[in-house]
Amino acid sequence: MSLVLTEEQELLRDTAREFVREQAPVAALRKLRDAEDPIGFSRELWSEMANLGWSGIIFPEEYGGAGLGYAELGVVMEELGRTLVANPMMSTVLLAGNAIALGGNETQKKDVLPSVCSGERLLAFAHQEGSRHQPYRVTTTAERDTDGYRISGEKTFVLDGHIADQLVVVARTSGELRDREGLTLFLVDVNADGISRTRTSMVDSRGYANIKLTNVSVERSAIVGDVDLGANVVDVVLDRATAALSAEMLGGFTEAFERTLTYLQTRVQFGAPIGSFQALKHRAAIMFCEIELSRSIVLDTLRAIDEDRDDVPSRVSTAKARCSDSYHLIGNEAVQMHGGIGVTDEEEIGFFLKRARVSQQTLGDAAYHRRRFASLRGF
Amino acid sequence: MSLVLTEEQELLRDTAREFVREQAPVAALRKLRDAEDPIGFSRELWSEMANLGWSGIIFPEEYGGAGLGYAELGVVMEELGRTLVANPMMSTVLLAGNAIALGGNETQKKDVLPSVCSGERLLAFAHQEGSRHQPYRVTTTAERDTDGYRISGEKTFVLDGHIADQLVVVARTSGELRDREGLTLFLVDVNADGISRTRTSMVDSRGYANIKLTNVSVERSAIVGDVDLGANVVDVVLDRATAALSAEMLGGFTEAFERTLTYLQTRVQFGAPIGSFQALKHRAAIMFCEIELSRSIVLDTLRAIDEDRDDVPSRVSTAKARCSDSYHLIGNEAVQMHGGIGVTDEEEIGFFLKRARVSQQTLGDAAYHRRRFASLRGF
Amino acid sequence: MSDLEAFREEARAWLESNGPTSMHLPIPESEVVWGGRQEAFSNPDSRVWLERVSEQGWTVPTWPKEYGGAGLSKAEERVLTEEWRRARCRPALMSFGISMLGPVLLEYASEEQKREHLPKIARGEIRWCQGYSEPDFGSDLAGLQTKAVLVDDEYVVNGQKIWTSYADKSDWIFCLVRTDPAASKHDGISFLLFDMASPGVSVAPIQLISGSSPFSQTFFEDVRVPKANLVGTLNGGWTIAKRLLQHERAMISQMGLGLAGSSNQSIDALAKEYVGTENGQIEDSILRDRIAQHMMDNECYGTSLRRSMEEAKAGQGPGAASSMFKFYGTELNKQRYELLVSVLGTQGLGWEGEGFSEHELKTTREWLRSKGNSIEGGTSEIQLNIIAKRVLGLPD
Amino acid sequence: MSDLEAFREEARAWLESNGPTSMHLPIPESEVVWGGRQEAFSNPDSRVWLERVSEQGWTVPTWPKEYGGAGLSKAEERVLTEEWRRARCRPALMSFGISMLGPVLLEYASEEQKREHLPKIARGEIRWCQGYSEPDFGSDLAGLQTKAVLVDDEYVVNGQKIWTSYADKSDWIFCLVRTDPAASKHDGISFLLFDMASPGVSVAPIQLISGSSPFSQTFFEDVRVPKANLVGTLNGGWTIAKRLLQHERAMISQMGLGLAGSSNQSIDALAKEYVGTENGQIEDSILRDRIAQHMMDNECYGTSLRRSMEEAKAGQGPGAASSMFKFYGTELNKQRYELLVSVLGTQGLGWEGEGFSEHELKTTREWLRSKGNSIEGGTSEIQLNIIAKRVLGLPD
Repeated sequence: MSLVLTEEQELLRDTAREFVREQAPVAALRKLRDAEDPIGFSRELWSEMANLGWSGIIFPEEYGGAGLGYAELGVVMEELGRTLVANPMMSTVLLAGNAIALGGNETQKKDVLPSVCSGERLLAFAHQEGSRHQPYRVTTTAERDTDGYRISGEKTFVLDGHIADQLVVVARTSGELRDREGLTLFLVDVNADGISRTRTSMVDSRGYANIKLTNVSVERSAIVGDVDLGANVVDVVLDRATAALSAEMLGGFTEAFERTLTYLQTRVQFGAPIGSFQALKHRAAIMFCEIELSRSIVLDTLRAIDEDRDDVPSRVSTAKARCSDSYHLIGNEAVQMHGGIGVTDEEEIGFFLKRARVSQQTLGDAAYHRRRFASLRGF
Repeated sequence: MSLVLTEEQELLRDTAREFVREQAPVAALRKLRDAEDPIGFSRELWSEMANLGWSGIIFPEEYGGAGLGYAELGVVMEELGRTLVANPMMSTVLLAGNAIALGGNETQKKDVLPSVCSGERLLAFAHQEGSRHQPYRVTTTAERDTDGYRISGEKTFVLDGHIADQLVVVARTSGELRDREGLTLFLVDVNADGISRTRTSMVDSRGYANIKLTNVSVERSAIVGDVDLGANVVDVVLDRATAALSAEMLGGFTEAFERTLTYLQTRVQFGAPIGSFQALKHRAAIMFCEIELSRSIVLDTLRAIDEDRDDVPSRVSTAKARCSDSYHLIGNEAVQMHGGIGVTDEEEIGFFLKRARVSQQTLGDAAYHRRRFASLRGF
Repeated sequence: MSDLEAFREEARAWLESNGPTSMHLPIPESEVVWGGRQEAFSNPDSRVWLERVSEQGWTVPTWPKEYGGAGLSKAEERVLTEEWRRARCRPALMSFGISMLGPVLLEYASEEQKREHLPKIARGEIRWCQGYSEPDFGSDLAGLQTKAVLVDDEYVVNGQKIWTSYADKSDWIFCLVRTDPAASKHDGISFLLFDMASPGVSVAPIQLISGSSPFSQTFFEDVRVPKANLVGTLNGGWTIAKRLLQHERAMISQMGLGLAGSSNQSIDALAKEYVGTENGQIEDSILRDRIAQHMMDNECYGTSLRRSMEEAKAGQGPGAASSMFKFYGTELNKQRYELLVSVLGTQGLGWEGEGFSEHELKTTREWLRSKGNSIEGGTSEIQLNIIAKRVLGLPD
Repeated sequence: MSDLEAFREEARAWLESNGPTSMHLPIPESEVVWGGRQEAFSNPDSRVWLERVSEQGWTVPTWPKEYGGAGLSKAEERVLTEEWRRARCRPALMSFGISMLGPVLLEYASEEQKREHLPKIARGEIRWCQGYSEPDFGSDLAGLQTKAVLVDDEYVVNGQKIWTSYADKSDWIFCLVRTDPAASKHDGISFLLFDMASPGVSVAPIQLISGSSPFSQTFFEDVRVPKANLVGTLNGGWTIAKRLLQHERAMISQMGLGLAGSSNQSIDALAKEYVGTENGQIEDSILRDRIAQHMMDNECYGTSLRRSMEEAKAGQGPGAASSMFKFYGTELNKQRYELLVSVLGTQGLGWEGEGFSEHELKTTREWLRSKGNSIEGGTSEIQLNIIAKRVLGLPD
């Protein structure tokens, strides 16, 4: 599959770009933040995104989706990243929605996916525990009960967990703390007894929650996929979500870089645009190279998923490690090159720095993915 | 102890600088290299250095030394580093000589040290095995025998091992491969039966050897220090030699930097000295900062030894890690900034790059010393 | 016993009997005393402590006694600092008057100006702010356009400053103004002092990405300043301005040392707690390596500060060293916070409210605040320019 | 079956029946064929192989048939490359004539010049070298001072070049000369071809830090060159020169991919061997991390090269991409060798003789040689300048 966008993909990109510029510029995120919006994103906007087909972009048409691929999803994610649009794509579509689409049975898919595609239902993936991404490190337990299971544990950093209608909870049904085997996924209604949710307010102004589950009763029908073999679903879900996140990050640092370039061209000091100073020129040129390499790996990773290639896991880790490092570099350089104005809340560039740091940490930072890459390659 | 040189130390520095500039400029190393000198350094020069008191600078006066401290030694090492003087200070004085001075008994000291101080006797420290510095990883064995011990094993990267009169061999008398306990030091004559030496020709044009010991018989009187407790001596010897090496490296990259500055000021391209281009200016300024920090830690580490401070090990590791990184950075930047001429054999700057890489690897690279620092600090 | 040892005993005894326990370290941010008319002394003991210390002349120990100091030698000052640390006493007063303005007044001001301003700085009566940067002249400071025109023995000041630290809490400002628009840019600048309560001065705080607002925009509209408030010579202010910047850089440099900071725990201890250990080592070996490197760099930086002081004492040392310390210290501080955020993981990215400890939230805010370190007080790029030119002698 | 598939079968069949086993990969350095009058064909099969391949026009597959090529389309060329790799056949000819000079002759030369030079390049009869840099004009290439003065229908060339790759082994040179000293520096340069056997040409090899001498200084003393050997217009050589540099950069960029190199083993395999493993992982976790990062960067670089080719085909892509690839590729190659030396430890620092394997010694030499990568063909600094100006549009 070529790394050059097809005409259809270019059209999708242009539509998406125009949509986010008009409907969801960075100012929209600031507004949500300053209003301390209880949801953290605009449900109206999400409805419109659903109408554009984005919420179902990767889901089969039989469930109300568009039946497109990750190449197309990536185009949309990149544009969403450009203006830092707060939206439930990650939580509802790529994490929990994908868990149902990839692991769920026909009943679950028919129940959940159409309402996800229509933008009505919101989901969250209750997976992480503690302060870092360690996919198999799960202490939340699901114990057999007469009718089904009882789930107890504490989940952190659950994207949109505060507003989701349903959760996909990753719990341990057997095995030791870090075992790959022994994980099981459950589809749980947020109103179930024993669930308490605390919204956490984070620097990127998006919505996250800590979720505590205390003896939450679920029936056997809540199981997504096979008991004890949840990691088979989790691995694929995480790879796809991570690829999508990398595309979002690519959009973010591309935009931050372009804004910085404009600033370098227009800000005058010592009688000349600061972009004429060689030290800044070289740093900008180096950033350009990093962005180009990042774009290549993101595009190829998305296509690897669409082609169902064997190298998806190592490509995903390469993309996430590189995009984490690129966003880190560019987020910091962008602020530094903006000078004093760059550290003010009024200037939007700081929003990119903040999003950079959170997305770096989300689904594993660069060091995590380098370790994973090394393991995948057998060293 | 102040980090500012005393008047006496300044005098010593001036003498040393003048001496090496006149007697042992970089051209002298080139000459030794091109002549494929079997020794690898000038014995006449070493005699003169002995006459100046350098070979005995750290040894007590009763053994023919000058009884000075590491602050003074560092002054000399730095100047030796400035012109990349090939010399047996590390092998004969700081490693093997120090092993005798710190671990040997009175008989051994009286036998060895005066002839070291006079410049007549050359020693080598046969310690490393394999391709990296791992102080306790010793497979060379010394087995009890009726009269003493029989030593067998293969040592690599033995500084001046090809020309030394005597070796201090680190061998395992008990314990497992990586145990700190179970090491014993032996003073061995190079003419003993069972010793074979291969000089290895390395990029920095200094003299090293691989040494094979096959059932080498030694008497009990050859033991330096206590049986099985050799690590107590090895640790101190390595710390002191590493501090001295750091001082030598400091001299090397300071000189490489100053030569590069001169080149930046004089080489004209595009109608201006290349040192007027801001990108190069900033890189030079950053190197300056790294050098200043390196100088501070080297000076303090030498004084920590003289003051017998508790933080000697962590200071030594800090100094070596930093000097390794600085020499690496400056060695590479110096060549790059010299442009085409920098990669020719005719220009001397390449000799610094070569020495940089070997000294980085000698006695543990930066990553090794960061690990050691972390362990020393309990994390 | 040497004089110095006698002084040490004296200082120790005084601190023991005069330093109330409530004035021991650590000091919560809310109790830091900056002085000035608005100072509220949220802990009443701190007012007493400031009075006692300034009575001794020890807020500015090396200044002459007639200006509120104690006339100590450098050596005595070091002894005093050591004893202060030993007694774990809090600083009695934080002040730009002490760290930045005072030294240049001592060097450049008239006797009358010294007698007027220095004692009030020493006693914390007047809090000063700095009128340097302007919106279009940040790194290019000397391009400043705020004008002062002499009318009837008064300078009439018009213009706008930005990045004025704590302008809203300060009583007086030391301000760079253009007094000769026709001269070349470095030669038409003067150094003026005036009261922030003067008619025509207004202040608008600037919110930073960290959420705090330590800086302001400051506007001057026909502000009338007595002629006597000019420091140094008319149009000769750039020399004073540069010297003051050196003092500012020296002050900022201290940050790199990773002083107590927000946390009582060191990075390695935090990493053990948040990341976990294996055989006593931080479990994530990459993080362990980065922490070791940072700690080493930090210690080398501290050793360099010490060497620089010793060299200054010995009359050596590079004159532009303050630029090196400013550059390296602020970069180190930024690195330190990046590392802290890495250690805390998602817990290091909270903004407010539930789910995060106070210390975690503070770390996040300080991480964001640290991004300004390499911009304020002269950007890292400006410091590198200065080093290249003044220290390395590279051509323009 | 599509035409392309038909071509694939044809190519596969030809390679199978014409590619002798002795001409399979790997290829020892001593057996690489550069062609030209001095070519010794140390392996006699390589002469036959070159003859067969050039007979097919496959040394320069996309060149028109009349100039010695096969007139293949880009798509056919890709198929041929794939089949070549599949058959593990060696390249028949390495040549600056093919990678650098040929493309600009095709674009700028007269019909007569093309017919004269291109077939000889295609058949490996004439080996070319590049007369660009001069001792005082390296990065500032356009400042070059070698002069050519027209006397009786001949250019008389005087001057000195440096960094002429394999000047001592080449037959002809493509050379930048100043033909109008009065014009601005870019406007007085011409592109001249001449025989290295001409009277007045002399060559002095330069020894590098790696011990090898791939470059020379080249001296011209009243060298007489027929007027017909001027390519393009008089004084219009700079345009040709720049285009040729793009081809040179594209050629050098390939190095970043860490192609076979000296070692058949990948860095991770070497690390396992030299450093050891623990639970199947490289024992030194810092080295493991650096290797992973390098491999990832390398793969991203390869993917970027592929994207660039696809974009070029689609008529998109940044024009100055060759500068990015030149910069990044050479930096990657240097990093690769630093990593290899780190992996080999003290065994990676041998110069010659006993105690080191052939592969170890070769790694050391190549590590040193790699330092020139970011200098030759335009320094990294020059590439960054080009990117900043041409791609990012930053002002001068």
